[in-house]
Amino acid sequence: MSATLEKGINAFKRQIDSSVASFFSSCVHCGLCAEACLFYTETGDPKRTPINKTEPLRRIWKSEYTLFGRVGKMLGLTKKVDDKLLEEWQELVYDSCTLCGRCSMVCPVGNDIALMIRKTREGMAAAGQAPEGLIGATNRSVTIGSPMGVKWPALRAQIRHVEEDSGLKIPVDVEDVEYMLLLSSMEIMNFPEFIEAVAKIFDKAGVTWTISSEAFEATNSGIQIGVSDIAAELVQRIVDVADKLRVKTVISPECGHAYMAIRWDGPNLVGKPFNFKVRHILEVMDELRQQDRLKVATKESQKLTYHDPCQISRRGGVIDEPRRLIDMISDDFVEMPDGGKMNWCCGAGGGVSANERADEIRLKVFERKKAQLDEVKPDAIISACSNCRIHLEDGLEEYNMEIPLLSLTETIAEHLAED
Amino acid sequence: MTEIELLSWARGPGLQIATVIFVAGVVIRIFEIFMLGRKANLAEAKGGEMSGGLKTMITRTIPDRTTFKRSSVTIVSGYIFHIGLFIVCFLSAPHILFLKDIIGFGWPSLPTPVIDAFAVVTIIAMLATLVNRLTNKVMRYLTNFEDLLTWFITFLPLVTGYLAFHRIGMTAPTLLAVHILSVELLLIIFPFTKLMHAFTLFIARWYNGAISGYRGVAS
Amino acid sequence: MSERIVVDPITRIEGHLRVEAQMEGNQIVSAYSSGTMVRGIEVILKDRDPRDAWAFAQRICGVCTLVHGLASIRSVENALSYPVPKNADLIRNLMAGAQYIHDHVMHFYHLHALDWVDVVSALNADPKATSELAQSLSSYPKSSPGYFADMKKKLKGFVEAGQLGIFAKAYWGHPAYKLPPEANLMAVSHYLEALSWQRDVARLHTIFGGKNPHPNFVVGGVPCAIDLNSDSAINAKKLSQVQDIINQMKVFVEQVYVPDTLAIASFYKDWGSRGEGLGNFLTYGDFPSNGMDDPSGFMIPAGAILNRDLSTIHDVDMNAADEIQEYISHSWYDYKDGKDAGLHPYDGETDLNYTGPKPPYEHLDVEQSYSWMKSPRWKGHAMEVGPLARVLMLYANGHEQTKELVNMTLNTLDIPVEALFSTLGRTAARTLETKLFADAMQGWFDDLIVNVKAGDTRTFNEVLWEPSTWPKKAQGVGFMEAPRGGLAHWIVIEDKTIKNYQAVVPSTWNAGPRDSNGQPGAYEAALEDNHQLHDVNQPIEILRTIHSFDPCIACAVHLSDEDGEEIIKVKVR
Amino acid sequence: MKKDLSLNDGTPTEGTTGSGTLGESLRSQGVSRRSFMKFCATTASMMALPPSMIPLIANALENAMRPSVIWLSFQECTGCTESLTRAHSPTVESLIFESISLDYHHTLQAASGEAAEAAREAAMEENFGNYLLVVDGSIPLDNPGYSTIAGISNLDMLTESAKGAAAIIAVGTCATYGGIPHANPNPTGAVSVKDIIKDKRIINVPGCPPIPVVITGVLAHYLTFGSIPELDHIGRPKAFYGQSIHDRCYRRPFYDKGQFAETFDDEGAKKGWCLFKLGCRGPTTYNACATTKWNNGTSFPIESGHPCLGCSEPDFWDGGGFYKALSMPTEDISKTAVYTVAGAAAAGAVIGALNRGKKSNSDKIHIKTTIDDLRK
Repeated sequence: MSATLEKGINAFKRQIDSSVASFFSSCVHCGLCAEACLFYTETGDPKRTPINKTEPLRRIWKSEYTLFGRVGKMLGLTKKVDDKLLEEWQELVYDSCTLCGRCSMVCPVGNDIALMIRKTREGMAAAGQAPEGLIGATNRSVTIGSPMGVKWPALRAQIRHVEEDSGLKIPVDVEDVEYMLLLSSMEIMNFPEFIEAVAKIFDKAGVTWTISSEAFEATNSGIQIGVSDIAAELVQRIVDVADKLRVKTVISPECGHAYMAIRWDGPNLVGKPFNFKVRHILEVMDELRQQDRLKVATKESQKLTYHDPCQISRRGGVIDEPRRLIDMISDDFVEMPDGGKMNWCCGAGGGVSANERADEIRLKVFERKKAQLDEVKPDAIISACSNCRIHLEDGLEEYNMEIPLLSLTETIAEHLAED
Repeated sequence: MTEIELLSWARGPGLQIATVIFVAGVVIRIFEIFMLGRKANLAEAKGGEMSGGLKTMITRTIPDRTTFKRSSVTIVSGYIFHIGLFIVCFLSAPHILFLKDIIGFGWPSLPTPVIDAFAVVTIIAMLATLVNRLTNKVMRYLTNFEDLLTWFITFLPLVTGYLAFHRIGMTAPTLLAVHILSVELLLIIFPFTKLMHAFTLFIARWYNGAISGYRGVAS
Repeated sequence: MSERIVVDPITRIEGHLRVEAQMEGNQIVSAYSSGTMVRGIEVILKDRDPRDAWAFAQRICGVCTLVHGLASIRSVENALSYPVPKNADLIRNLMAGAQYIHDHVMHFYHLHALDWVDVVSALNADPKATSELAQSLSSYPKSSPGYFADMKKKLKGFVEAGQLGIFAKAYWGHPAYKLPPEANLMAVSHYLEALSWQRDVARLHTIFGGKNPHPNFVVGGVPCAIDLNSDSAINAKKLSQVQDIINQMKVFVEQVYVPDTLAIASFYKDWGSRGEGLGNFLTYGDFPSNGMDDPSGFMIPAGAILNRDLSTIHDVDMNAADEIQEYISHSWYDYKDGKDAGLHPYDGETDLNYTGPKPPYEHLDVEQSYSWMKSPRWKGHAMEVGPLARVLMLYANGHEQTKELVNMTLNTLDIPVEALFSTLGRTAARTLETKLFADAMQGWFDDLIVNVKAGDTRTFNEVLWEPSTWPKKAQGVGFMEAPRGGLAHWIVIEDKTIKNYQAVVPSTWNAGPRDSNGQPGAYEAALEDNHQLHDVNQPIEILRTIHSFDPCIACAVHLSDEDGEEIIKVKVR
Repeated sequence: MKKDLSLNDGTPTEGTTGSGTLGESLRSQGVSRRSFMKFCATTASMMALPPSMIPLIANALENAMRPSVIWLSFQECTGCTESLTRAHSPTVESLIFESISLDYHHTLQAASGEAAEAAREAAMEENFGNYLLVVDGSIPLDNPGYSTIAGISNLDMLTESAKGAAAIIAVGTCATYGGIPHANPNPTGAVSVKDIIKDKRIINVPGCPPIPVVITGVLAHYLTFGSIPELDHIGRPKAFYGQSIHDRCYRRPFYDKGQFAETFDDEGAKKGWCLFKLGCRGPTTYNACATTKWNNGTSFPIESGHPCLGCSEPDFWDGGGFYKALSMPTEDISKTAVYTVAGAAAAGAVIGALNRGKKSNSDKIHIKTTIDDLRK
């Protein structure tokens, strides 16, 4: 059965719960969310106002779940949701939103607009209105196991390289360990240093850990495209392996939406609490730091700033951890304006980077990040999301800025104390 | 119908009708919202849902620094008109008596000239919000008929109240009746429009704060 | 020769009264009193807030102007067992007392006097002789020959101007006018004096009640607060105004009203043997010194006198279902239980049903219903209420001052004690009790001052003000002695609103039609007592006896019913 | 102008000659020029006219015959007449002996019965087109038998008497708006004068009763200028009914300061604070109570501690409880609200359940989305 409008509308209906109903009931069209959204601030196009992106979902809420709307629907007065509308909205819902959630933080009536857009994507996807790029990525995730098409042999090869470079053994498929590390395809392909960094840190800290050859992919295209069924399937793979290996904690790597998918959405997608904990690699490192098992010997000499990946800080709750870790390795740390939970998105999250159609706008809205960076003028940017990192690099290049990008994990690993 | 008959109707049957519609509408809306339900969060919590929700119900009243800078007109005019509306509605002696008759207790009122001043300020602020709504790019894009209707129906009691207080244009009983009728109009459309936000914003803010708070973020 | 003469409108009264008299020769053999206007205030009062009732009830009459307000307030207080502060009782006594004095004087000079005083005859008076006459009667300062000469000149000018206005078409020159010109001139002068005097003394109501007519009252006390240190409450200045008014009242009553009554009466002693009527008298009692629940403290005692028997005073129970009852056999009302039923006011009904002739009409059908008044009866007896009833009650109770005044009057006029039971006696009794009240006013005022001096300034008891504190059901009676006689309002309260409201007023007792047993009312009986008309076209004799009762008819017909149910159904409230 | 000089038997007596005008009549009655001018001055100040108008008034009065006034009383309580007698300036006696010829007035006239009716008929006939008709009391329309005088229904007497009237003054709230007989449920079908008479100029002088000097003041205006004073939209002379009591109330500053008497004997009541909370109708009532006050300036209801009842306004009897503040509902809203909450909760539960059912149905008919379902 293929995607139809009917299926999409049904999906919209499924998505509306009491929170969404209260959100729609409360919106006063004040437009403040626009000023919180880099897709509006950098384009000045009012149709990119966050709340406007939820229009299809709002129409379904109104006509299906309110008395007045029901009456209006009977009288044929309410605005309908049709293919034309969804087609028109596709660009707004997928290309012009990274689900960064900044709008959710400023809405005076308290609407979690990012959540509403996320839910809108469910209906859009079910109605066959997801962008081609995301469909492709999702397809690869499901069929191959990774959105970038990375398979175990590729990872195995990278692991070998790391083992060779570092002289450390990377544990694979070991049972009953403390941690199971997940990776994003981005890291596997572009930043294998990350694996090495983690290996070094864990080695020094003396923790037991493993990587699974069956389920190593942390990213979840199902979340980004907005298909819970697929997202659940992807999460389930990890759950099965973690249970099989009886690990205590699953580590989400430096990837924003991966953390969201496994940490916050995961149990809800599969419908039951996990038997293991889920932690972001930053959280794990901070925990080790607290236990005095993570020590550094040297510090960075350059002026550093930290780019909060939306899904990790604002939407994920890991805000103080990176700052404490950076504190270990830097005396010259400067916050970007609006840093922390109000940080501006890089412009590529929420599946935008997987959506070629959005390439132009994603670079356009990078101007917001540029403005932030212009204000602090750091020597280097640290982040904790490889997706952010890639896009930041793209953006810096586009705007002819030469600021190196560092992974927090990798940087910590570089400064590790030799006992 | 004579003036006093009109006034009596407004204070009697009119108010009854408006109250029934208002109360029934609000209750039904609240039921509609809550009965849709929300799945329990199965993820391991990092913070408190309840405490986060309650906190955001209050903290969201204060705008974020950058947002304030970027939307100061909207925020300032909105603030003034909400505060003014609150003061004029709930701190003027006749209104307190009205509420006292319904809820059984009252509270001290502000002097009339103060209320009068707030009414003027509120009227100006509301006009400013209208101008802003029609000139601000985003707001103009979002604005629909309902936005203009609710603005007008909210504006009416303010203006009629001001006219009634100063007895401008018509006789006092007529003005008072018109003022009460305008409030009744407000009560009647209230549950079916965005005016519901006066109640649901607390629910919405709670959910927002709860969602974030559960993840350990103060929203 | 048998003729039915009609007097309609009876003027110089309050309200709309019609009398039809069946003549045999020049003798009245039967008389019929009819109230010809109805408003239905009892019906209007239903379903309203009992605390508001006084204002509605007060509008039953604008002449007695406060008595219905007070009776109404007392009925609510009685129903709720609502105690009022001592000061409130005193202020109410002062206001009611002032009402007596004001009302009786106005009645005498402006409503009644022209039955006895020939205005045109006064033109022939000698001012000097008038002055001598006046000075022989009292020490009232306005009695110089010059004063009366001015008055005569004024009157002469008025008459000669040719527009007689309110004096037009009266029976001037009728042989029944017996006063010499000098007495007439004196009386006409006092007619004008009284007009100006009443304007001043009515201000006592204004001080305590904010206005007159229709001063304000409040359930639970009086609306005016007392605070000697406030410029917006009853303070020393206002109290001294009250004292001035009391003095002014006393002076006029003692120096003008009483002497005038005696002087005029001395020319009309024949009226001491006609117009008695029923010989049954009823008082409810009033003017409490210790609250309405203690009848022993009433200045006017309650009781019933039957057949002139002053030696036996019967107790009256306002709440007993078989004592006070209203009949409608000859009234334009219906009862659910039929035209012959008698209902106690708690169960009273007010269901209008006009069955009289279609206006314009010549005569009423007196065999059927012929009045908007009901016929109240006490234990089946028709009773007379009013000043005569009160004076007799005080007399029978051995009230010293009353006995002195009555004996003084009988001696001065040289008439027997039986003459009290007459048209003359009724008018004299009104004058005498005015003197009693003029004296009592000072006592209440002094008590008020003593109280305030002692630091008690309470005028209102707020404990039962909120309807939420009331029982679900309550009923009570508010009674008083109004200037025209015993007045009572019965109220039934349910769910904080008025379920039934019935007022039985003095003029219903006196002016009501025949009952189911054919017993006439007091007016009717009085007219049937020894009335010969000198000229059936100028029936001044009828006016004299009717006016001796001081008719107040709006009160008596107030009242329309509630047969309740049906009328209530169409109410929109 | 023919004068009615009939005394007891309708035959003319002496005095038909001479004094034709009001001025002559006044002088012949011993009214001095000085006191006459004083009366004119009082009249002028009552009507807020400049002193320069006094000679004009004097002239107008002096040269006039006393106009005939017929005063009809229908469904009334005589309070209006009583009020008339309380007027201190002009007084009722100065009016009826010096300014007008009150040819018919139940409460004051000497004649009764047929003679009284004859007086009315004579006055109407002789002054047809020129007499002033004053009416107090409402007129019942449901049944002519509800109120009759001399066997004539009020409606007939009013329409007959109005025919030759130069103008009509409706005195008191009953005559102006129907008053208490008109109050719910209006058992007799009572209406006001203006409900019946459509072709005459009517001055409404409402109040229950009207302020004494307002009655005589309006008469004085008419007599002095022979014209109707400027009226407001419901026929009331603006000179007396142009301002609300609230706006002229000496307690108004307390309203503005938010100081209110909460009961009749508290600190606020004693200090003369605003009576709004006790139900004062001052804000919606147009009358001169707060300025002219009552009974020679002695006091007025608010000054004596009682809230204004609003008696000069139409339908004030049905304007909600007298002790309910103007801004309070007249009916029990809390009860309504409680019942509505209960009812709406039930309705809300049903609607909510329907929504829930719709939502769970959407779950039920949902078919798991696979990767192949993402394209149309």
